[in-house]
Amino acid sequence: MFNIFLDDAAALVVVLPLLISAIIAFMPSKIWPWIISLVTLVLHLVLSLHLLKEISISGLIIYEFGNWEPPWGISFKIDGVNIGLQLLFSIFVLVSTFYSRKIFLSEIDSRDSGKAYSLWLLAIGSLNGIILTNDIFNLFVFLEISALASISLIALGAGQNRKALLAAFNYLIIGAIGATFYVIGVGFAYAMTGTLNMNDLVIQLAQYSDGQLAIFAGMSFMLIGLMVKAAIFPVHIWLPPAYSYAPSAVSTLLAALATKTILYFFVRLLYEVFIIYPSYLSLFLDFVLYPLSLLAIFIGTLIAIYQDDIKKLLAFSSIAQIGYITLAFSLKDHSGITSGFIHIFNHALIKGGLFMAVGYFAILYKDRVTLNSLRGFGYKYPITSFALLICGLSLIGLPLTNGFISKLYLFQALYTNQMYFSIALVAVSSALAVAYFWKIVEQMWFSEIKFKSEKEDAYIYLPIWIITVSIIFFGIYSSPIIEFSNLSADYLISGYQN
Amino acid sequence: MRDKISSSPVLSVVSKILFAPIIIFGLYVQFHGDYGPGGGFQAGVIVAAAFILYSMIFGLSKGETLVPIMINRYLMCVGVLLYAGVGIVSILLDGMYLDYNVLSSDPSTGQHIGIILVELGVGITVATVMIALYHSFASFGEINE
Amino acid sequence: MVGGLFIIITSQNYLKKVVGLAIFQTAVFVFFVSLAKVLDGTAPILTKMENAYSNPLPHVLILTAIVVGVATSALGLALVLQIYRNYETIEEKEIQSLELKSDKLNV
Amino acid sequence: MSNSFLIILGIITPLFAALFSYICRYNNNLRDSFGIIGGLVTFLISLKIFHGIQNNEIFQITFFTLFDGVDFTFKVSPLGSIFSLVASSLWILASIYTIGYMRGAGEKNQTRFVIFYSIAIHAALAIAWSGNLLVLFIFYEILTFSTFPLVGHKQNAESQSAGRLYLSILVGTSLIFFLPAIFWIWLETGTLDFQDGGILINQFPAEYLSLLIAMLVFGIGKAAIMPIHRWLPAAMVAPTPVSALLHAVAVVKAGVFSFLVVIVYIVGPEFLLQTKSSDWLVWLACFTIMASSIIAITKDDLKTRLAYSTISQLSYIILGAALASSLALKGASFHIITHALAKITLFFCAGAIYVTAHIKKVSELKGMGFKLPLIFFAYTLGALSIIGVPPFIGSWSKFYLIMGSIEREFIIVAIILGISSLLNIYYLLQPVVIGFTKNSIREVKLTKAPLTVWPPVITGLSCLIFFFYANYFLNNVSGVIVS
Repeated sequence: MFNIFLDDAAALVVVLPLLISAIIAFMPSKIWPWIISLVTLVLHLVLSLHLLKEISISGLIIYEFGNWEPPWGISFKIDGVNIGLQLLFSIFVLVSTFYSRKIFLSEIDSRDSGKAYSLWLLAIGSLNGIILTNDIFNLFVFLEISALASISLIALGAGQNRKALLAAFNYLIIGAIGATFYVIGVGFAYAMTGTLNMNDLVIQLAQYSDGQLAIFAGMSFMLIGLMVKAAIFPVHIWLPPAYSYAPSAVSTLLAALATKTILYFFVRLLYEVFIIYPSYLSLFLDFVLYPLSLLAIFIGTLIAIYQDDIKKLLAFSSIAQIGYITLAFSLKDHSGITSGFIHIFNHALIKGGLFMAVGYFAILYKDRVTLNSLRGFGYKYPITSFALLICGLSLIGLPLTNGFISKLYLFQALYTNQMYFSIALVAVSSALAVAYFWKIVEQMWFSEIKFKSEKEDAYIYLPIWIITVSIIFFGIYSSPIIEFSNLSADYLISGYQN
Repeated sequence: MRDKISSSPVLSVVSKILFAPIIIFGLYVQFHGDYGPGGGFQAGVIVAAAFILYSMIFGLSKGETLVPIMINRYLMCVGVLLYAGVGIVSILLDGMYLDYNVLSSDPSTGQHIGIILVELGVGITVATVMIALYHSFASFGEINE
Repeated sequence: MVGGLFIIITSQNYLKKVVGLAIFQTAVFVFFVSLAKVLDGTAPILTKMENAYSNPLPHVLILTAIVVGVATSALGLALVLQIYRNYETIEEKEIQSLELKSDKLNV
Repeated sequence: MSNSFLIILGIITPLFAALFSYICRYNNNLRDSFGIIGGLVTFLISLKIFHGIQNNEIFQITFFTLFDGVDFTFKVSPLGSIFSLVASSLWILASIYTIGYMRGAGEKNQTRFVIFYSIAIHAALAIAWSGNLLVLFIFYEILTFSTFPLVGHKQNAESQSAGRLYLSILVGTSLIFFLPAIFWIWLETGTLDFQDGGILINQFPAEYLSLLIAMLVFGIGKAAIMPIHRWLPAAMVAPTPVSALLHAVAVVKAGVFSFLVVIVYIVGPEFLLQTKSSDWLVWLACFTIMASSIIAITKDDLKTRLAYSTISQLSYIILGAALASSLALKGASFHIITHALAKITLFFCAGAIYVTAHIKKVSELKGMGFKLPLIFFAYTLGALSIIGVPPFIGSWSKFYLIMGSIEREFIIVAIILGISSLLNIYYLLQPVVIGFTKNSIREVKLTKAPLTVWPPVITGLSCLIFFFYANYFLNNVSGVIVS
């Protein structure tokens, strides 16, 4: 019985959350939506593990919906590139769902909890769809579903601060423009090739080997659209308010996974499809993505230093970290792609952990967490504070944490590409990261203020510590992440050579 | 406010006359979608248009008695579940997700069954969502009071 | 298309922004549909005669895109309503000045 | 007891001391005693390892692999055995002194202070025994972070800004220069292990060696070479035991030790001598020596004056490393010990004067020499040792450094060392002279704090005594460097 479902694991990891989301949408109960979501995501994890097993045997799964062969039907593709991400995704959503319950309870109206979890699962399912889909139009659909779900979730933060509405609205407008740009690009590509399937697209595009203006225009539209969605500098402006005014659990999910999945698709598009126009690709990477990444790293870090609101600070640091990832991806070689994937993994964990901890503080403080409000938290809430400290040190990139591994491989990639200027810039900006992170630590431990404290809640600090321990674990025993990233880079590069 | 909409007799009579044909037309589009232009999206909107027209003419509360909000909400979910359920059933019958061929012994009949069920799900969802949208936007001003 | 984008960027009114977005998206849909048109094509209905027919796939895609667009507009409008409920205005400048005031009060 | 177990025990003992201090935080006497006990245990272990190294035993333990070619490993080098001996022995005295000082000055948050003091010692020991450059870096950072609470201990605006400066310079430089330098070495050679004679020779492009040396010397901000010395005077706002820790026991010593280790075991003196890549550093070190000596003269605050003296003394060690001849390296290694002993004496005295008489400024010391004879006696011993007057231990290292500079035919450097000694005489002995001038300016009420008086006397006397046992240490150093 169960085996029947396992065979279709590829579809079910996406369909299951969407299906359950419909079931729990109008459930009046306060706790059942959470339990059902949790069970769903455990199943989700089982399915992902099954996919991992399959991939380790066969190396490639193409799942055709309704048995329609590509290029007609929509297909999902799971191979070495995305299996690692899928696994990370599965584990992280489970942990953050576990974490989300108490947060939602205190931040939103408990009558809405069914709706909130419905949207939550909707976002999870569609983000997972982005990871798996092999169809450029289907991607647009998932992109929009996830955007709409996360916008609604962000707007739920309005109970805390009405600015959440403005943030959500801006995200909606900018996001929709991005998505529409992407669709225009898809239109161009479809007009030229008559296909939407990514593998087929490569084959069809090959006939225009010299490249045509229409194709280049289409490619540019698609890339710009995705850049908006992935919050690559300078089209990142929607991200900081959206992340910082959303309910804390939502910020956790979005910061850790939303931009990462889109970045993943972005790089897949670059290296799997557009690679057949090497001159265009290197033009884009060298003269657009590379300088933008450097700017993102530098400006993101600088702005973060001057933030007073902790969630905003973390959001701007995300901009800088996305810059690291795109910098790595702009290097065009195996080491660069590997280090980009490594940082996707590591940054997802780090930012997830940081947002979880800060979200908990927000609940304890019952207001937005600013630097001042953190005074003495280190003494009052030592368990969470210590987790925050470790995550932060990892963000800076100190050894024995996974942030260091990211940095090591990024340096290696830059070094093999002889980009010494970038090395210097990355080094400087990681030192600046100390500045903004240390401001937090200083407030937490080195200024005391008397206030009534509550006991820390194990339901909340347990997931935080799971993330924190994994940060240390992957800092010491880094080979799983490195191997997955290597695998991803291998697949992308080998596609390029064929 | 909600029942004070003064409708002229012309409007109310015309809408009463039109109500049933619109729904019939919606159903036609719905089931025609199997082998011609049409389908759940369009049909759903047309059916919803009938209900929305009714609400516009006779006021929101009348509209709500026609389609109670709770039932509307459940129908939304039922539509999605119908769609997804077909997929799950096809998996249970050892096919791919949404693989209609296995729904019946004859693949072509299977395709018919599958597409009709799926489109029905789509239609129900679209219609109910449209009605819900209209109701929630139209009733906006009253929540403040 | 450009007109829609222009409205989104320049207008100060959130409602107008949503409308601009809708125009922008619709323009793209039309672009898609125009791709599908085959010269002298008919509707893609199976008939006995072998006809040149328009490519139906873009229509299907656009159907999906329209649904997405509707959802986006609906959500956008809902947000505008919520903003109105909270701020009692949907003019960007007024909201910004309101926010500046409340920030000053907090500090 | 196996050798690897000794290393683990030595490294975790300070952590246990910190843990027990926390557990017994409500019983002040018990809490503070753990520092002394931990100091004794680590001192014995260091001593055993020190003897083991002399008998050519190998102390090594590997835990796990961090990434290709780099393990998390500890391996005691002869240089490291000396540093650990210095750090652990001075920890005992510093713990005793801390008790006297903290209670005498009535500081708050003493438990936090004791805990982080122990953690800092832990990091210093781990630096001393680290088996490769990355492990060294890890504990270098831990040392920085663990001393931050000590520097900012008073939690007022002044100490907070000092703490920020301290942290931003040390962590900033290490992340901007030191870490990329480590990556660079790893990328070129594929390893980071410490090996006799260095790992860079024939592996690293010689034309970039100057750049690498620059990255290292500026990256190891704890070595406080100009222009990145600002953190050291700023950190003087901290309580005096911290200054002693910073200057003598752990922080700056860890800095120069790291640099020395890099020169000896990573770059390799021979490679340096061949390429002459570090000659520019000789002049920078000379500049630092002179400039900071001159600044020290102008400072009236005793602790600040001592801080600038430290900057100048550290540059002696960097100078020795930059010269890279065997005599100079010998002098530099030995200077770690001699300066530690002498400088901790001076800081102990400065702190003791503050606790007993509440005086910070040199100009206010008039007549104090008669009232605090023991403290001034110890101070004089320490000052003489730093100046390098023969029957004191400090004369050995200075002697070797001058010999080394002559060996490398840097005659001007030898002259500069001489001039700096003259300056030393002026600014270090001036407080003594003032102290024994009659007619004090104001009446001073003395507080009794015997625990702050005896440690400096012990260290001051040991400056004198160890002059005659210098070979005991020198044997250990010279063996490596000459080979």
